[in-house]
Amino acid sequence: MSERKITKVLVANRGEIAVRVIQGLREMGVRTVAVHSTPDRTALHVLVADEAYEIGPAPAAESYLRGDVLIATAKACGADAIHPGYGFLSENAGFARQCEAAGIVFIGPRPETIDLMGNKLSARHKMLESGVPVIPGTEAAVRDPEVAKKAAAEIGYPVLLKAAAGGGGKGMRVVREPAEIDTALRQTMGEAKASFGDDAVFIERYIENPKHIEVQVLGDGEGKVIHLFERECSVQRRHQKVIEESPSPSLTPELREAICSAAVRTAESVNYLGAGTVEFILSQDKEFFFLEMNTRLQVEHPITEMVTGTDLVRAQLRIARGQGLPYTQDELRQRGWAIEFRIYAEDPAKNFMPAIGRINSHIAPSGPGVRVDSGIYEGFDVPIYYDPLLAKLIVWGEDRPQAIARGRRALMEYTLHGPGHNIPFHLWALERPRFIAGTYTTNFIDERFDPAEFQDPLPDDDREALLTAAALWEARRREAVRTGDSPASTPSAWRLDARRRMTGNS
Amino acid sequence: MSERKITKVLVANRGEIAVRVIQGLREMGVRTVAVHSTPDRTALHVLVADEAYEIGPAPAAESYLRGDVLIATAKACGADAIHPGYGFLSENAGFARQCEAAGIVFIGPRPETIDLMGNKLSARHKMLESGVPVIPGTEAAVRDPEVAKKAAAEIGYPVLLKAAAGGGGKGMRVVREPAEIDTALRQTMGEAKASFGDDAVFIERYIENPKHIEVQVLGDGEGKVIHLFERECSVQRRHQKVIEESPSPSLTPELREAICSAAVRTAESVNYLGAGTVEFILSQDKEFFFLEMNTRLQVEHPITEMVTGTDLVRAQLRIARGQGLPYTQDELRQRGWAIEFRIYAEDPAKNFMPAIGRINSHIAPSGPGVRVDSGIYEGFDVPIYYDPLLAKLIVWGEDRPQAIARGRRALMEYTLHGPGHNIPFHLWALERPRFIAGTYTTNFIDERFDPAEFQDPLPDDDREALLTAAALWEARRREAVRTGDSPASTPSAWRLDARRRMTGNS
Amino acid sequence: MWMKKRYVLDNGGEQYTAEVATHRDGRIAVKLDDGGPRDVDACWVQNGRALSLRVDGRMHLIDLTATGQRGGLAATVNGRHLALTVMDELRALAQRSVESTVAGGTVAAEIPGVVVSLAVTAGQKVHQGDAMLVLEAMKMQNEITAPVTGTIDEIRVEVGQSVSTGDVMVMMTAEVGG
Amino acid sequence: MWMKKRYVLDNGGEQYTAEVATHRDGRIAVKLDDGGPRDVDACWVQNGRALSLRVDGRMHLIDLTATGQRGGLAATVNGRHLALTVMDELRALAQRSVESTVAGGTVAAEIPGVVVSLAVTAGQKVHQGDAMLVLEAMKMQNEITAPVTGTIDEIRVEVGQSVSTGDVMVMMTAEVGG
Repeated sequence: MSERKITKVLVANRGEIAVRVIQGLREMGVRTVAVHSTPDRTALHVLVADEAYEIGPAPAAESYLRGDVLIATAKACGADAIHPGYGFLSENAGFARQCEAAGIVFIGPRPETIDLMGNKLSARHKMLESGVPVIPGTEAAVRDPEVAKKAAAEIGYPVLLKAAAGGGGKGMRVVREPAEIDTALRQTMGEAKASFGDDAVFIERYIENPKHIEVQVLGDGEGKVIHLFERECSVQRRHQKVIEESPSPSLTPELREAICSAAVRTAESVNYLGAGTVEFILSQDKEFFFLEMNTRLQVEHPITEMVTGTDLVRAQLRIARGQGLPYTQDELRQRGWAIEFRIYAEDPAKNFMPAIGRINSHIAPSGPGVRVDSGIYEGFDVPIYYDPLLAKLIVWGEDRPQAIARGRRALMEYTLHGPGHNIPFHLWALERPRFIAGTYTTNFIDERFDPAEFQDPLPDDDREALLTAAALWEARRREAVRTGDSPASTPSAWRLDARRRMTGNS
Repeated sequence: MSERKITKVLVANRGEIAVRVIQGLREMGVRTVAVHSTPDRTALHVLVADEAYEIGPAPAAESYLRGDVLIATAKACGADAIHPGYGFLSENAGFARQCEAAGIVFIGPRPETIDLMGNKLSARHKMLESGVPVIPGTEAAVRDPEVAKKAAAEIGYPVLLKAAAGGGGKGMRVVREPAEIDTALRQTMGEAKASFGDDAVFIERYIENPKHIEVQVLGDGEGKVIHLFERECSVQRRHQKVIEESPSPSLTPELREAICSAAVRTAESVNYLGAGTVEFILSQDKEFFFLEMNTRLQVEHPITEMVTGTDLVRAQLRIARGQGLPYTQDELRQRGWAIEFRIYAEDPAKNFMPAIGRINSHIAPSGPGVRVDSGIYEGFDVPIYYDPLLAKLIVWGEDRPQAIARGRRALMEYTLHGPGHNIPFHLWALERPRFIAGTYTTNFIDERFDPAEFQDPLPDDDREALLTAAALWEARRREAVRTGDSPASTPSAWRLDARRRMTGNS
Repeated sequence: MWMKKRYVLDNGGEQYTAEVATHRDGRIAVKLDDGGPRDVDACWVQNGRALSLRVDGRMHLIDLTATGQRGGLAATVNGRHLALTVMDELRALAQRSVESTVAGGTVAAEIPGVVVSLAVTAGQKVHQGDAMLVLEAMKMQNEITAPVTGTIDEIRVEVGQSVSTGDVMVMMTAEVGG
Repeated sequence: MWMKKRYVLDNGGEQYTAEVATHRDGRIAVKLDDGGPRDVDACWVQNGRALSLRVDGRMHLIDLTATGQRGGLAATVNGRHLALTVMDELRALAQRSVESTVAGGTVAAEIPGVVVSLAVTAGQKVHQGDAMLVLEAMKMQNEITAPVTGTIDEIRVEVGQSVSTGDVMVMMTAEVGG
């Protein structure tokens, strides 16, 4: 493959992933172009880019999903390539084709690959051909409730309804009995239409209590494919990942070898170009089935980077430039253990309902083994229009117990005030015996999570400290109102006096 | 060695190292106790500890150096062990002995080892015995200028005057001709007395344009010693390290093997217990000489952690508990490249003069390959009494060019307002051809650094943006004064209007 | 010479009384309703956004932020996030008397969104947890369930309608003893 | 309807004039002394501590903090840290006239410390860079050198004396043409 010049890249995304891609490109000396909807003018990815252009109003369909505007913007500012991030147009073959036609490099796989893998049915066929195990299910899209009921009866309940064009956990529903099919099909089709513009849904056997294992792959588009080992992403709510780890605590070396080989076979079957992820479902009796292939960078890619000592954005750019794979399979080793915690603006105590609002405080944790990929800053207003992912906390440890302990330490250090968020959920999860043992499955949250546990009484120490602090806060506030001082400046006298008292000099 | 219970540790230090040690201990389930001088009541290490006690007034000699008070505090609160960090009492054999006598574990080597290595002359003798190469020099302390002149003449100019009890680059002076000896000896003895309470100075041959290479070692105190490879610390000002990297760009695999073996031999010769660093000087013709052994955790230990995938505080605690070495030599590999930038409160344009003041802004960089070990927070007043190290930025990359590019990216992202600091110096250093080539020596700053380069005109773009921003700042300030609004809240109207204009809707 | 002030702190319905006494010489003593007075060493840090407290050597770092509501305070302590309301004693008294007379409730939108379906009608009986409507927000369909068992009095929204945070969507009366 | 204001910006002695024009409709135009007026898209971010500027699509993020001095402003742009003074035109004019009449200077402590030695005496001639005294601060001995070539007028400190930031330690007159 001949080398292609890429010196300026338009990042067709927002939030933490746009920031991370910009950071990676900048480190390679590439000029970075951000795009944004109207309310995202002050979003972090816009602030940190070299250039930024507005592409439309708030709704994604009128901004981040406007392929024509993105390509016109790239042409106008002289960008050689577009990095799509994840979500939005990252798995849109039509957009990839339009880029190609406009002479702009689409940093991702070939459009045919996106087409093939983006449709769950064609992907299934390809896997059957290549000898990669798949879950039993319908071979065609289903729209009619009666047809759906018939298919479900054949497959056997419980079944899973899935948007054919879906991804990222959206547009999926479990159905346990025929009576639920009608509503579930309507809702799933509605979400599929709203999210992906395509209401095709298909039905497959629902594996009870499975684990979600996925394998990171890189392909050079000329037949060479390597894998960067697995990630386990079984902690999910509403079918969306919340905590991911690498390695998986569920794999023996033999099973790891088998599942990574299957992933390489999957990518080889389409002569894969770029970075991709092959997702598998692992049953309780350690059978694994192909779930889908995500033909893009994954939210949880940092845990792979930390364990393998790689940089996947750099790898993507090198491959897009036609410089081939940056690593050989032999060079790659898993070292230590990494866990990612997705920090969402949502209320875990209210069924993970999304939250919005201004970020009043954001002091991210730091120190050994801690990485934070953030899309926010103090004073930023989290908009309602997009995914509520604020930041990702990634921790690395020498082994799994250290990674868990470090995660706990970093989550306790994390200061985040403003919209509700799920840090309390993460701390809860890290204390569950099933999580600590590594035996949790995708039903972990549904089965184990009880919001009432957040209302557990505080230890006496903490409760007293909290009440004391609240009373002192109120005393300070009233003093500030009375004197006209800003609250931050008044209490220095207290500090001095308290100090004097401690040393016994008063 | 029998195992010793350590469940509560008093950290006898302050600043970033106390914070890092507390983080590490907490991750191991150990209860942490901070100590502080009067003005350090609000220092970060005090805020993040489980318990904290005041140990005396501001001067270190009356607080952090008061071994008796530290031991009494540890006894009173039930701490099993004391972690000394670096500096202060970390290399004080008397203190280590007092801990032992009080039944408190000193997390560090045996007092005899500290004694032997803490005195440069006895360390020299030991190395000569063990066949580790040393620099030619006096075998006894020198106090009389005439004796000093005679010794220097024998060794041959230039010579180096060094405080026998020194460390951390303090108490050293180069003398190039006999006329300078008088003043230099007086000043060095003065600093030695003030810093270490001992004015003994000795004289050795000054190696021109050397590199500073050091090797991290761990010993179990029962004869087993392993090394965690080298660090290069040649970027120094006033003989104090400013930037460190690992691996060293100056070592061939053969030289690495030789120097790491010499370090292991050094540690073996004293049956070393705990974490230590053997420092070498590397001449232009790739000869290396033993410089000294630091019998404690080093400021720059994080670059070793990132390259080898280890946790040195965890290793220290395990060894102190009598659980032996946590790694075998075979398991340890260097992966990628790490660079540490010490963020000092100092003015590089004014000969690196220390600075003090309140931290008005501190937004540390984050994202892939970035670690920040910080001892500060927004609103903290940097006190005058202690070392001006505010934080350390450590970056890791797949290779040296990526680590440099990442360092540059992270330094550009680093927001730090308040006291003057040396981030501009680091950015300057990363652009020097000698640094990029890896051929810099310990004279890098003296020879290459010209503060005038900081006054280089800004690129036109940046200059215009800066002036525009300053004018808008002033306009906002005056508007705020007029309306009584706080400056932060007024400009939202501008934002809205600017946005309207961009979309052409006005 | 001690100056005393008393506050009532409400944490999800549980109320505590705290008495803050400040001495002319700068000492602070805090008395909680279930304990004796206690000397505290308190320092505001992080530009006044957090309080560092020492009680018998034990350190507590409490992040505090005012919320929009009157007396509302969001606090974080050791990774636990809590919403508090700080009141003086009079207001606490007034609030208690109001609560005891109200037997119904409203279901308001917690987030702006669009109503995509309704599963109940006015007059209908519902059990706690029953689905009432689906609200689409942030690309997710959120099922809104009945907070208590009782009767629907009024549906204030229609399918397709946009709602803002705080908009009342359903009014209902709780079943006595339900 | 444009409202205009003019400011003088001093960056280490170099002065620039900036004219900020705000239109009733919210537009902002900035004119620097060496260029034409320019529309800017400006947003205050990070709680008003930084300004995000867009000029022809190019983004600039400028951190700004007031320093203690009158009109003093610390700014960071692309990793470059600068100290600016913002003045109105009158003050700039006044400052220029004062500077031109002063031919000497003072050497003040940049940091609190203790004078540990003196190398010069009143009346002595010194060259720029000559050692004048040693100030111990933060455990380091800092050599203070002559800022210009000239004559020492007065030594205002003694060995052993503590000095605070801004305390004048030495007064000197610069050599004409030196």
